Amino acid sequence: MADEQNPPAAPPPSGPARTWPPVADRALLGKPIRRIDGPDKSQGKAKYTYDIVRPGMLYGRLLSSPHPYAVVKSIDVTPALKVPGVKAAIALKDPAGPTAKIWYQGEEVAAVAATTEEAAEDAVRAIKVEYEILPALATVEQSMSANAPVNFPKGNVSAERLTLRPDKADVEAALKASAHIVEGTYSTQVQTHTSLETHGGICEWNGEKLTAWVSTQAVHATRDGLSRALQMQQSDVHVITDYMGGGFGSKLGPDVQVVIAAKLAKEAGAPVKLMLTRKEEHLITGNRPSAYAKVKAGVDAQGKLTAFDAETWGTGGAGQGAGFNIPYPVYAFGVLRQRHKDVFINAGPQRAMRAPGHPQACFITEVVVDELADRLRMDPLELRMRNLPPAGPDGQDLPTQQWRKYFPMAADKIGWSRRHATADTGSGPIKRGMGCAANRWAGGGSNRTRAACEILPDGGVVMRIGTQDIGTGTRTLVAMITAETMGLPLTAVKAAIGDSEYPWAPGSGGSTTVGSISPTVRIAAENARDALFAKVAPSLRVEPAALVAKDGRVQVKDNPAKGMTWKEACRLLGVQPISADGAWQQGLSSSGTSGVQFADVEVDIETGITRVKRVVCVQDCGMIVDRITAESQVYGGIIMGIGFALFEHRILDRNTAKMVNPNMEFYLLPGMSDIPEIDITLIDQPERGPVGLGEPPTISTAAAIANAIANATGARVRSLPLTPAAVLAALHEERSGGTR
Amino acid sequence: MAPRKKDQPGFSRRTFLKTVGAGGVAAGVLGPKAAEGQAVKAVGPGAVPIQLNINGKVHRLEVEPRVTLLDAVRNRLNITGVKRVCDRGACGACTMIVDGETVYACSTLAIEMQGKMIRTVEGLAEGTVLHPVQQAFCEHDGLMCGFCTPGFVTATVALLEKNSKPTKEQARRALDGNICRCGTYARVLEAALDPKASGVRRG
Amino acid sequence: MKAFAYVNAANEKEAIAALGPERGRMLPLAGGMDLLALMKDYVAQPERLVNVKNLDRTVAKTPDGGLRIGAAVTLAALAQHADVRRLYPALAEAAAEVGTPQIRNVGTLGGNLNQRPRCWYFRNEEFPCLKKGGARCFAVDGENQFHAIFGDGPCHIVHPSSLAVPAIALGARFRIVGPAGEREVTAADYYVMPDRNLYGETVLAPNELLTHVILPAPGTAKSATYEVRFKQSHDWPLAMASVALVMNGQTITSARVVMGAVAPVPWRAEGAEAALAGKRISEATATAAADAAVKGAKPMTQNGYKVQIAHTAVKRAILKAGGIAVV
Amino acid sequence: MTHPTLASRHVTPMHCSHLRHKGMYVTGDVTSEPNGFADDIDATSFWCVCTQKAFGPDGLPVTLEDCATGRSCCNHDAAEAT
Repeated sequence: MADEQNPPAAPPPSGPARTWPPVADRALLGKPIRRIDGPDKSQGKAKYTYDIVRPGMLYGRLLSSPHPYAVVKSIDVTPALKVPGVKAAIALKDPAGPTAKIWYQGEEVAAVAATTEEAAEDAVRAIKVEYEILPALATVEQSMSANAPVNFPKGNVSAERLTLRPDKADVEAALKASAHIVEGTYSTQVQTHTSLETHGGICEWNGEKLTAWVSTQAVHATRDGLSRALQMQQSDVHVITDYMGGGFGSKLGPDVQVVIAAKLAKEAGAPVKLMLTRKEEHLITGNRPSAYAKVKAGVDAQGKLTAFDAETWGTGGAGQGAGFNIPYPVYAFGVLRQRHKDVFINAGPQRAMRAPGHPQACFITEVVVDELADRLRMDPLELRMRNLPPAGPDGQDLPTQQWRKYFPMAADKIGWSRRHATADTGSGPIKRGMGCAANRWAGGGSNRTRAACEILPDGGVVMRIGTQDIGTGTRTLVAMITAETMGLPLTAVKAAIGDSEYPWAPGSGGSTTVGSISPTVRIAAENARDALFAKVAPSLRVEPAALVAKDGRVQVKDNPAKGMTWKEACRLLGVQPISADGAWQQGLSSSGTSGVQFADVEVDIETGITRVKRVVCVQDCGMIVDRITAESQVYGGIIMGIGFALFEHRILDRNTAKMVNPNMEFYLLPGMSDIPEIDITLIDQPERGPVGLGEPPTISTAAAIANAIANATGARVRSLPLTPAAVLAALHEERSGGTR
Repeated sequence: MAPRKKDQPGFSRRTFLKTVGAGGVAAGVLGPKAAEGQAVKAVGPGAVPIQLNINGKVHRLEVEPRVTLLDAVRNRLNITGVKRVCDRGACGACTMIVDGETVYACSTLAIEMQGKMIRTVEGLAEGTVLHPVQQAFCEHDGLMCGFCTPGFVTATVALLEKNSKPTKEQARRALDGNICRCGTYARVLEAALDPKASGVRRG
Repeated sequence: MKAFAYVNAANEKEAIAALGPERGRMLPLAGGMDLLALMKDYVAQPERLVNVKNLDRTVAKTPDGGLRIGAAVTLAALAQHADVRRLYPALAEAAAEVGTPQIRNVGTLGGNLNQRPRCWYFRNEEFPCLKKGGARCFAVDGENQFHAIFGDGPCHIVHPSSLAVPAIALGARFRIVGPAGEREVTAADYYVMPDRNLYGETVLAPNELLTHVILPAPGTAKSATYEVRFKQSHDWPLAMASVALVMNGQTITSARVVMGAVAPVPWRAEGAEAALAGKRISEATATAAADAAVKGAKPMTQNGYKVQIAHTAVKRAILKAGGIAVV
Repeated sequence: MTHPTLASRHVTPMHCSHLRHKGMYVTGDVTSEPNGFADDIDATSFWCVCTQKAFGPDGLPVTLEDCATGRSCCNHDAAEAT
């Protein structure tokens, strides 16, 4: 599986060569298999962290700072303790110490635990806090202005980071030599994760040992975090995440609130559940940073992209990491330069959010490419095709870079040949247009992933692995791979996940889960199965290697009649089960995906409202494990991309830096009637093994929609979200002289 | 919609009825001064014993008037299929069916739900047999992380009980009150439009 | 939310008795969709809630051929009611577009007409805005993309009721009861600008209740509502318009044109009404009326786009009333 | 360009052992980092494992540059540094 993104860096560990079963032999893999936890979820039986109730459990609640920039002068929690039902109240800021400062709205100041949620709420409101309110920075413009107060220790703006390719390239000269230049400022907004289950957990002490049920996408990272924050042995911390309601990159540890829950639980001597409110969720649990780019890009008369020069900035609030790379590395510009600065404002720090940096970079780049095509009067698809990376030495595109194949496929599906060359000139206010964009993602996995498989004497099979299912279908994948390996139906296998006591598996981030767990589970299952074969072989008078597990039987490969049922085979174990471990090996998974998306939109030029009518997507993800859940990932990515394109926007009041829409009413999320027809083509690449798919489909949706709007209206919107205000402004500008 | 009974079950008048002002309950047309001296029966703000009929079973509990139906059901009765997500009537994760109509349980007071037939996602399956809508959600993968699923299932059941053959547009409109962050809408819609989902079962 | 006492009023009398004269201390509770959210956000902190859902929820014909609708009628019932749909399409259309199915199932006519502004400064405890007794309107130099384009402040909310707009267009009267008895006011007079009532949006006293909406017989009037919403699934209108066009054959003899979500009250566009009188319904007439409707709009720093949207809403509502296809 | 970048989030023994980012819990030590230009992307969110937020025990921001030798709360645990 040596591709450019996954070279054979280390020799494979010794042991049998590991493979996936031949495609023709697969009973489950690659098929559309229903999620095994569907019945529990659809009946409301699945217990999420939010749902768990422990005996004697108290409800925790934070007192969050209403001020985005302030110093806590005093905290008095005693009034909270007088509220009936309150069992603990703690201050979380030390007015006399270095943590007295509040950097962003929603920062935790104090917390309480009480017998009811109502009492906890009354109690936090009884706490008396004195703040010295300081002038907060609400926008990048404010932070960057010369006379702004310097709110951050190393200044409001980071040092500039320069990227220049090739080294010592003369970007100005390349631009000057270009036949056409596009120059403009582009931007994307701050998006919040808005996981439906807010962050939080339940902490229960048993002496010095802590059990924590946490809504997390990383049970092992959560164990690490809790043990360090509470200064305990890692072995004394047990983290459980049976079901969790979405994370999208924001739930990679216990977070402050679960540490606080543990402290409250200790103080109160009872288990404490602390789940954030929706408002706190918007304010403090991360976001996708904004992006701004002043771009100058060129193309030669033949349609070869020549140069891309960008000054960029963005804000991840009170945290660093607002970087994004343009041009987005799909199209080959001759030379490129990017000068980037992070800008700090008094708002909740950013966190990884579904393809960090990518949707921003993709939007800016793909819009610039479209504008260059407009200058050339060239079909933007044609310009893209001409500037894809060169094929490899064998004349083939890399398996991770299949855009040359996917663009025409998707164009055909959406009917690109019907696209207006310029704006829709039909009568009536509704204009129709199409646009496209490409994406890429690496995926991969962790070679430290481990799993443990048991085959029980009654025929049961348990696969334990310390991964977690964040809605992607991980539990189903673990069961499928195990069942496939054992030749058993899915129902015969128990997939035990979401527990830090199970063998180590990585946090579910970076679309690496499938690449980490699939090989590991396969190997653990094979090891267990082979141990069973060793037990069974003597009674069949064959070598273990002659056996296969298929259709619920253990039988001789060349003579299927010779064998026994799985249960009969397991009975030979006596009373002691088989236990086998699995360690990740290279060769069963890989990294690198590519895809394209096309959007067909209607724009009402009298209201500026865009309705996405259709999205066509072609995406690869290596070997498809479960076709249904894989497709669902793509649907979900596109829909989140529609939210990013049109609706979602964290809006801070420019004068106070307080968020004005920390709810689900004015933080707009797409609903059923906002969803277009979505046409997905998943490209199966079985020879590559699985590659993660959570992130790539969300990258290019906004760019495709923005380009479609320009195609429909002839007016170019260079900022997200594509609100009626933005579209009408672009139309107005176009009428009075042009947006280009 | 049937008018509600004046005296709802569950109020323990002896313990919790407070009479403010003088005089009894006057009858007759409201005249200029009729309101004066009117008896006002107030309960709370402390806990009040109430009864809720949920999925055909009557539960007795004590809650303050400020407790929502959602919180009463989740925190007092440990019926946790319905979720709290936005807590402001904007996402549908708390959808229940009350007297045949979907409601946002987060924006409904428990005390007002006495005497009503409340159905939650837990009341849909019959034993181990899934409700056809639940079955359709599983078959079409109309669920991912699953946190919105109980609300969506409930809203879909309410739709199909009124209109067993909705058009695509009708189904969309009926489900517009629910938000899914994972983005399973396409599959939820498939499930709602699956003829099998509208089955025959009626609550 | 803060703890409160609860009164389950069986009738108007009990309801009025349970309310008090002091603003905000005792509040009527209908569907609760608006009020409970305000209470959860501590913008409303009543000591007592008075359930008024038991009040009249019937739709009755009046002797003159109009309808008398109880304020406790749900939005869903209103949108589906055959007489309402036939006689007052502007009202039925508006009711069908409010919120979501769950909101329409419990939300009431009275609740919709009396709901508080959705202004994000008003609804956020942390902004001590004018309407909450504070010193300034944060929208003026703040985030005002959804705020008023008419009205000149000092508070720049837009009135949130989608049903108030057709109610005024249709010439509705509101029946109000209070300790002093009952009275009727026109829908148009019911809503008042911030300079008349900064802490509320209507003429209703704290111990009064709106109990009925009385609609006159429509006669030859054609009515329609057109709402412009960004998110199709669930969103507040960026602007909307209701029109009632009294026809003599093909000619408009008189018109009422009211815009919603553009001002602190439903905004009557008398210029548009004048522009329509004596005309036939056509694209040109509708455009001329829409031009007149938005004349005098004074957008704030970020909501200039709403002028165009209000224009479109007026134009399309007129065309829709005339049975001319709009997009 | 997975979990944005090796170059920009490379934690060395000079750094505080309490410094965390997502990649530390997600990638292994065999799988390589991807290609070229994208490696420079600086979209990494850092946090302190002790405070569980983007501000350290000293109340100051957690950054790759700052969470290193010299900062008052910086911890070098030889066993932990990798």
